[in-house]
Amino acid sequence: MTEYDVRMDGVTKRFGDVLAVDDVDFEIESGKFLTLLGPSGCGKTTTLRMIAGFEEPSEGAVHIDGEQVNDRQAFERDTSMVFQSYALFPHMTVGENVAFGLQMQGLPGEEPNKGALDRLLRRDNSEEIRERVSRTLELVELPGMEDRDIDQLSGGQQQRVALARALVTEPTVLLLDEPLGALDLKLRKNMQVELKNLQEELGITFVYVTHDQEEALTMSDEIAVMNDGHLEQLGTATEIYEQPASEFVADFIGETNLVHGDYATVDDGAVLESNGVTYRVPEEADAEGRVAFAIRPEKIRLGEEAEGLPNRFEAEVVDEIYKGNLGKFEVRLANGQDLTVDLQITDQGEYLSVGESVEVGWRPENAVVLTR
Amino acid sequence: MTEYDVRMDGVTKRFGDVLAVDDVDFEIESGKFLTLLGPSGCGKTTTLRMIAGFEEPSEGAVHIDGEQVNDRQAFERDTSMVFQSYALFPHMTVGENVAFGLQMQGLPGEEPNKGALDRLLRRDNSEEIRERVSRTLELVELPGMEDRDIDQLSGGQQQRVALARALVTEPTVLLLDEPLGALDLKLRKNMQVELKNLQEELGITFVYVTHDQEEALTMSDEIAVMNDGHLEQLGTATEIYEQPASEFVADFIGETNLVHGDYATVDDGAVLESNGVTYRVPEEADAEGRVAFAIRPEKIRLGEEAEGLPNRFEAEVVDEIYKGNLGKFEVRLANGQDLTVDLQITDQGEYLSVGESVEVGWRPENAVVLTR
Amino acid sequence: SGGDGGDGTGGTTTSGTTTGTTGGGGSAQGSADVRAEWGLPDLDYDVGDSLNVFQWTDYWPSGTVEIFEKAYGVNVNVSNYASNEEMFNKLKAGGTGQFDLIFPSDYMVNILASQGMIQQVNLDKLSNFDNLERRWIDQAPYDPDPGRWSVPYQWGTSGCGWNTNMTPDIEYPFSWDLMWSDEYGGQMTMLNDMRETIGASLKRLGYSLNSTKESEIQEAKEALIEQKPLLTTYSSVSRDAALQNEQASPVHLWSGDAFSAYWATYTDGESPIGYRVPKEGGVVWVDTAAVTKEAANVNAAHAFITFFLNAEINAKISNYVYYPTPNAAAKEYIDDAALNNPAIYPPDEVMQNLEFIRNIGQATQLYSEAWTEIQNA
Amino acid sequence: MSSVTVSWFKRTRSRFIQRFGGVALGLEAIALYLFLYIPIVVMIALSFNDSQTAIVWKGFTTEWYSALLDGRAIARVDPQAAWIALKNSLYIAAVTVVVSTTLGTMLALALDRYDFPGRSLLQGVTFMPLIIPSIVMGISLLLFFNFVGLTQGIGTAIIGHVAFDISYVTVIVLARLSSFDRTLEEAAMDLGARELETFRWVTFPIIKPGVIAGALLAFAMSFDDFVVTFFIIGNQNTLPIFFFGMVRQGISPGVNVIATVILLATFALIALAQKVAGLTW
Amino acid sequence: MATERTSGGSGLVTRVRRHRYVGLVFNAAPATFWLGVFFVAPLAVMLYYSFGTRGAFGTVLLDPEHLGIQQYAYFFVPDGASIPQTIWWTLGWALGHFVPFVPNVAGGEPTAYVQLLFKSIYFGVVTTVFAFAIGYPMAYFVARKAPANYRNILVALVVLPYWASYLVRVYAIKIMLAKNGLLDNLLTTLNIADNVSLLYSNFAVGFGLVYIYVPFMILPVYASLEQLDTTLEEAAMDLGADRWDAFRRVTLPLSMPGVIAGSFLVFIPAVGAYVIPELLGGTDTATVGEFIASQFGSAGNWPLGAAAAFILMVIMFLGIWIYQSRTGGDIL
Ligand SMILES: Nc1ncnc2c1ncn2[C@@H]1O[C@H](COP(=O)(O)OP(=O)(O)OP(=O)(O)O)[C@@H](O)[C@H]1O
Ligand SMILES: Nc1ncnc2c1ncn2[C@@H]1O[C@H](COP(=O)(O)OP(=O)(O)OP(=O)(O)O)[C@@H](O)[C@H]1O
Ligand SMILES: NCCCCNCCCN
Ligand SMILES: [Mg+2]
Ligand SMILES: [Mg+2]
Repeated sequence: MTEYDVRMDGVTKRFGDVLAVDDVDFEIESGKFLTLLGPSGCGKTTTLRMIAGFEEPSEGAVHIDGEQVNDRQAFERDTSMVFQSYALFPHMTVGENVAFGLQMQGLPGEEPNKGALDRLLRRDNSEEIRERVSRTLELVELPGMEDRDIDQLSGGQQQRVALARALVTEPTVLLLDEPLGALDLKLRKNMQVELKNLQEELGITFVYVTHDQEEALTMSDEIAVMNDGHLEQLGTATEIYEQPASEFVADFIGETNLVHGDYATVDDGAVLESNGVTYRVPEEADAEGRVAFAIRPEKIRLGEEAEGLPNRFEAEVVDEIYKGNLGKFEVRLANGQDLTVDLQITDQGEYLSVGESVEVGWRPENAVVLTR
Repeated sequence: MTEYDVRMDGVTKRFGDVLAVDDVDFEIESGKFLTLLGPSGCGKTTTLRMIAGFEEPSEGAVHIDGEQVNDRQAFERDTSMVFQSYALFPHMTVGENVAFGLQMQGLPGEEPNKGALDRLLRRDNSEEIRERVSRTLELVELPGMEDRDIDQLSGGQQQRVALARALVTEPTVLLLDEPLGALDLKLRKNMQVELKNLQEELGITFVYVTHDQEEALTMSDEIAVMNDGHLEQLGTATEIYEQPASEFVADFIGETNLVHGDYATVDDGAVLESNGVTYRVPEEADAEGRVAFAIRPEKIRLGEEAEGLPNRFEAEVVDEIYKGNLGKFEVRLANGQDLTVDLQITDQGEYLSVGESVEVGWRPENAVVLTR
Repeated sequence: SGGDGGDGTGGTTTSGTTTGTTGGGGSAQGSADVRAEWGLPDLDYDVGDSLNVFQWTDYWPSGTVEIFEKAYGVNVNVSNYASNEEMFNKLKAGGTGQFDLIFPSDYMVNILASQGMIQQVNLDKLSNFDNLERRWIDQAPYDPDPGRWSVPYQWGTSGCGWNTNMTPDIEYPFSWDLMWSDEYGGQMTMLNDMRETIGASLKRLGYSLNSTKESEIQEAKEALIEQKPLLTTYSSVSRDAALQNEQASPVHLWSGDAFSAYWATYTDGESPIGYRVPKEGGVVWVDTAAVTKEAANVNAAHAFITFFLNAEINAKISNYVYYPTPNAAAKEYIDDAALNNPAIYPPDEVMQNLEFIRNIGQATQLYSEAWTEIQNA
Repeated sequence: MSSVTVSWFKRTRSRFIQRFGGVALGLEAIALYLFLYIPIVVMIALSFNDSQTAIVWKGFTTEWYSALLDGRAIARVDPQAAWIALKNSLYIAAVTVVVSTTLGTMLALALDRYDFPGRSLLQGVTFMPLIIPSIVMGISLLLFFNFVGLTQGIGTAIIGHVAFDISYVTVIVLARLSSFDRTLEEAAMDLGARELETFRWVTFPIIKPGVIAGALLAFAMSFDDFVVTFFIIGNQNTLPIFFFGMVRQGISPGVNVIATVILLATFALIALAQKVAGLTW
Repeated sequence: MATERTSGGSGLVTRVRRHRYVGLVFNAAPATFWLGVFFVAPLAVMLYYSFGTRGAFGTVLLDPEHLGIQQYAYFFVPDGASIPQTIWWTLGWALGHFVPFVPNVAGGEPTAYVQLLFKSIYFGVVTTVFAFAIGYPMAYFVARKAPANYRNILVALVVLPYWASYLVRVYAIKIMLAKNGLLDNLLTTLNIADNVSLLYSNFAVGFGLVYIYVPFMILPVYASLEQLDTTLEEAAMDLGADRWDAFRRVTLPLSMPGVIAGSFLVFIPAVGAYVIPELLGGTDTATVGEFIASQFGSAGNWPLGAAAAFILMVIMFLGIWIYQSRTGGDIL
């Protein structure tokens, strides 16, 4: 066993003129949960499909479990995929769906001489297969559902069957392409938790595709943010959220206030001048000239809490949106700069209204300077 | 002009055995934004369709603009509907779609002698119609798109055309049935803001159907929460969120911690005993015996902040989910009661971890006692 | 409708039971009992086990072929046609090998022979050839010399039939004008047969029905086009049923069909059906059996000819189709009512007025074109 | 403005449609169903008519059916010939279905799965037999067989039937394939199935209803074909050809009886096919 | 664990097996061969024959001196007419004949065959119009008005006769229309007409064509109506359209694909019909289909028949091509 289950090595994929994946490098440690996150069309699915073996890279190499697998076909790779549409075989029962992979593998050790033709002519249903199917169905909390038809299942149950079918062959890597995309919000949240638990329990490597940043933050050990075919940033959820490497990442993950201006170092740190206002920002080695800094709405303090903070300004509330658990305020600084501030409503009634004057402030450490 | 644009008066609708809408009463003030909110199948669409004139009430009366309209057909009512599926006419261009309503009305005052037959034989394309179509398309930020085909538009653009088509006839009431349901999250959020702005700008009465509570909280002047055909609660967003009238409402809107127990009044207020723990709760006239109280996750304080609060308990963190802007903690009290606590991450790095002991507390005023 | 020359086409396959104990040659095959029952000869040649026959629609009573099949152990496949032209073109299209035995009328025998589509009959294989009346053998202008190409099967005339229930006022003698009279518009039919129908028109105009003059043919064509609106359809098949069921009258048809209808409606010594050849005269014809050029079962074809030349069989057929038989030996089994009916066996003075249709060579083209135009007018 | 001004004309028209539209359409539909079924019912009824002429009702008899069972002719219609024609029809249809379903399904797969130069041409040629008048197809085959010197018979009929049935099968299977979710195949491969296994266990079972529907239609088209067969079958008969000859001779009780039997036999066959196919779907 | 299955033999075999066109050739070749040899080649032979000349007694002369376009000329050009005259006569006649109130201003008539062609097309159009007129309301009823749980049965009832032999159904019509048949008796009883012979007439042919082909109209129209989103109609009414306007402006145009498909499915076989006019028609109902058939039957003029068949086919394709290029739509 190598340290890395999956390694992408300068992988590029072109469809005709379209550059779908552009020189992507990453490695996934055995047993980790990696999420590919990015907007629609950024190449997430294509990346996953190259790992699964449905697409061949135009350039670069895909390694699984230490071996270069570029010219192995899907059925020769030790990965399993959970499709967004589930892709359950509609003409088979739950049990048959889950058993399919085992039967196709011809269950090594059992009836070893069976050739492809044999398997073609009949599917086998030995005791061992039955056993493993039933165990896997228990794992996904569908015990005893073997004989159900697929169309008798709810969306969430189908999701679990798809999972069971992928898990039963005990793949080295499980690939999941927006597996929860078709579920409604409530179910989706539940399944997020369950999936994460399952992954921790089984210790299987997960490569998970989503365009939902909240999902990514909640579930992943590591997140690979993709944009337009290339990898923008690779890191843990906290790294990605709190230390975004680019404006794209800052903007794509969570909400943020971006302020563009001129960066300069001063005695006791660094500042950014924008529109006549000087903001204190953390020092950033690469920064120079026109850059930006990002400050999250929940990191901005209002009123008394803003007192004594290095960045502190008079502002006016120009819009408010009530969200129940929090209030979202649009405040305008004297220089016309608009900032969004999130205020958790920790006590009933506590609220600001449009037109009110208010002090805003934040710690420079809570902001990030972005050079690209 | 009457004060109320729409009034539902004991309206009931049965489909065979199914009681889809059950004795619903409400009124919508002119120019207000009312949202019908509730789980799937609770009767929202049916209510809306009775206002539009697609369904006749089995009992009760629908009033629009002061007139009882029960036996007016849809085309005789001064309402316009925006459908979830948009229901754009696929065989017409954007301009033709928007012009349709004007053509059908025969533009009163213009070409007054033209009979129905005339219009039937040729579509009319008078200057005024062209003018109004183009103005309305500008309003929804699709200027000059008259000649586009419907299938050349993105989902968001189609949504705007549907809106323009409904607005162009200047209806008294605009009815919207989950108009954003088919859009993705980002677009949906943008459109929420735009719709709300448009409504305020035009001063048209909106009746808006959604099952998304966040959307309802963000947009509405008033929210009518429906459940199983009947009206559970009618009120402003704050009323609904902070003073839910029932467990159903508390649970359906936002996240909440529900604790069941026995209510009792004591000298200086009221308490609820549950599982050996006594919680201080606000007094509630109707309450007696076994009831419940609800406390929102963001209203619970942790650590030092909990000090000195009337409700204050030792707890252990049993789960944590990182959401970027906030941490979601599952804490367990000594009596086994689990509570969800939301903590806004106002400073980088600040965080709790699983297993840690922590104090939790909240003000009784922040909880609500629910008798049903 | 006016279209295809072959209503009744496509025929029906009568056939079935190979009773034949498949055995050696000659009469060893088939059932001697059946042969004895009908007085059929044993044959001294190997008949083979199948035979493809192309025959006019409804030209023998059902069961006839089965007797042959049983007697000689041959499986017979029969297809039907409704006009000589249809039969001819079917052979052209599919090859003469499709059928062994066909039943062309007089002029068509000549055409087929000249086109090399039939072969000579081997008289040695026909032990009862002499059953035929001499006149049908000696006076067969259509049968090319030398040799013998065809064996007469039945003969008859073409004329007009009527049903007095529909048209009580028709009285013989009448002219071909009958078929052009407005009075019967919408209830008449003419034969769906190029030479017959153009022939009738020629006769009415006083020309020979074998005219090769373009102008005469044109004139006949115009007359037929003029007549068209008066007709319900052109048809050569089930004319007996049409008369009998009062679906058409008067009807241009072959004599046998008229008498089928006559006898079917015959009660208390009378029948509403009448038949006559108009006074200008008309067609006398003889349908014959011929063996195709590429016949695969030449012996079986000869066996079948021998079969229908048999007096009893031939009479059985004649008594069913009500056509006069050319078979002298058969006459003793023929119903007297038929034999004595001058409309079936016309007296000589009538015969003198009648003409055979003849092979008129290249002029056939003129007829074909006229016929196509008539049908599509 | 308080309510939309709607012309009296429109309001009344709309009310009128609302009130009577459904009924009027219903009556029209009933009339059309009668139009479709009355002739057939009358035809069947008259097959029990105790009359030689078969048109005017003279009384009830099952005489014609006993005649049929005994193999006796019914007013010139020879049951023996009908059985042989039936046998030929079944034989031709059976062979045609097997060949055309196989070839048609394969062609559909090729058209669905591959993009290649000439694809739209091939697709056009595939659809052509469906839109070309039958008579053109029959004539061209007749001339072709004549040209190459093939003797016409059952064999040439089968060739012709396959030529048009391929199109029916292909079109139907293509429709099925267009709704086929290709990720199912990927899922199978991902689970270790090779190409043939994937086809055997996933692709085929899922498109099977389409294949069966195509086969059923192909059967019906072959079994019922008259025009093409008429020109290319030589001296043989199929049921439609036999029947065409009968019908041209006019209306007779025998034709009614045979027609009724054909009708019931076809329905029985279809019912059976549906049942068998239904079980395997 | 690594339980991969390795593919045997990597080299040439694998590469060939994996080549993109292997599956294509394997799957497409047999049917392509069949269609090429037994469909396309026969059409080519037919085209070839159509340039031949008929000899006496139906022989076909295909030697160079007899090859030419004479059949087409014979088909299109009236005796002694020049090309412009032919066109003028044909157009003038067609206008005068089929367009109400327009007299035939041309000085002559087109050939009988062109007239026949027009007549067949006219039959096709009339059949299509009738099939639409009676089929559309019924399809609408089944798709929209009938209770949903009866819908499948109602559709099945439309399809059912289609499974019954086509000839049996034509025969049934023949019985209906025969003299003294059901319709005759009905008309007599109702005192509308007496003893009318409905069979063997244009009426009978039209009746038969509509009877046989109306399901081909109903089914596609039903399919397009059934999948049509009813909220579109509601949207129209919401915007001020009354029920008729909503139908006329929204439902009808959106069901047009079904109507068009149905129209082609009815029109094509109706124009080429051979069996129905043959069995139900009288002396004046000849159609191109019958004409072509008779050229191969009693008339024995193969080249002319082949030319007519080719002309018929070209006209069909022209119609479809014009439709498709104007709308970009597919008919099937
Ligand atoms: N088979 C293909 N042929 C041509 N272009 C393709 C193909 N598959 C993907 N692409 C293109 O490659 C780019 C990346 O596609 P991909 O499906 O990987 O995006 P994605 O990140 O999964 O997006 P989504 O979130 O919408 O699923 C897109 O521009 C897409 O249009
Ligand atoms: N035409 C109908 N016939 C019978 N039952 C109906 C009909 N329309 C609605 N119902 C039933 O009435 C109830 C309310 O339906 P309605 O469509 O109003 O719910 P909803 O709140 O809009 O739900 P959703 O959020 O899923 O759209 C449901 O139980 C539904 O099944
Ligand atoms: N029903 C069979 C009638 C045969 C008549 N043959 C006549 C040929 C005349 N040319
Ligand atoms: Mg994707
Ligand atoms: Mg709804």
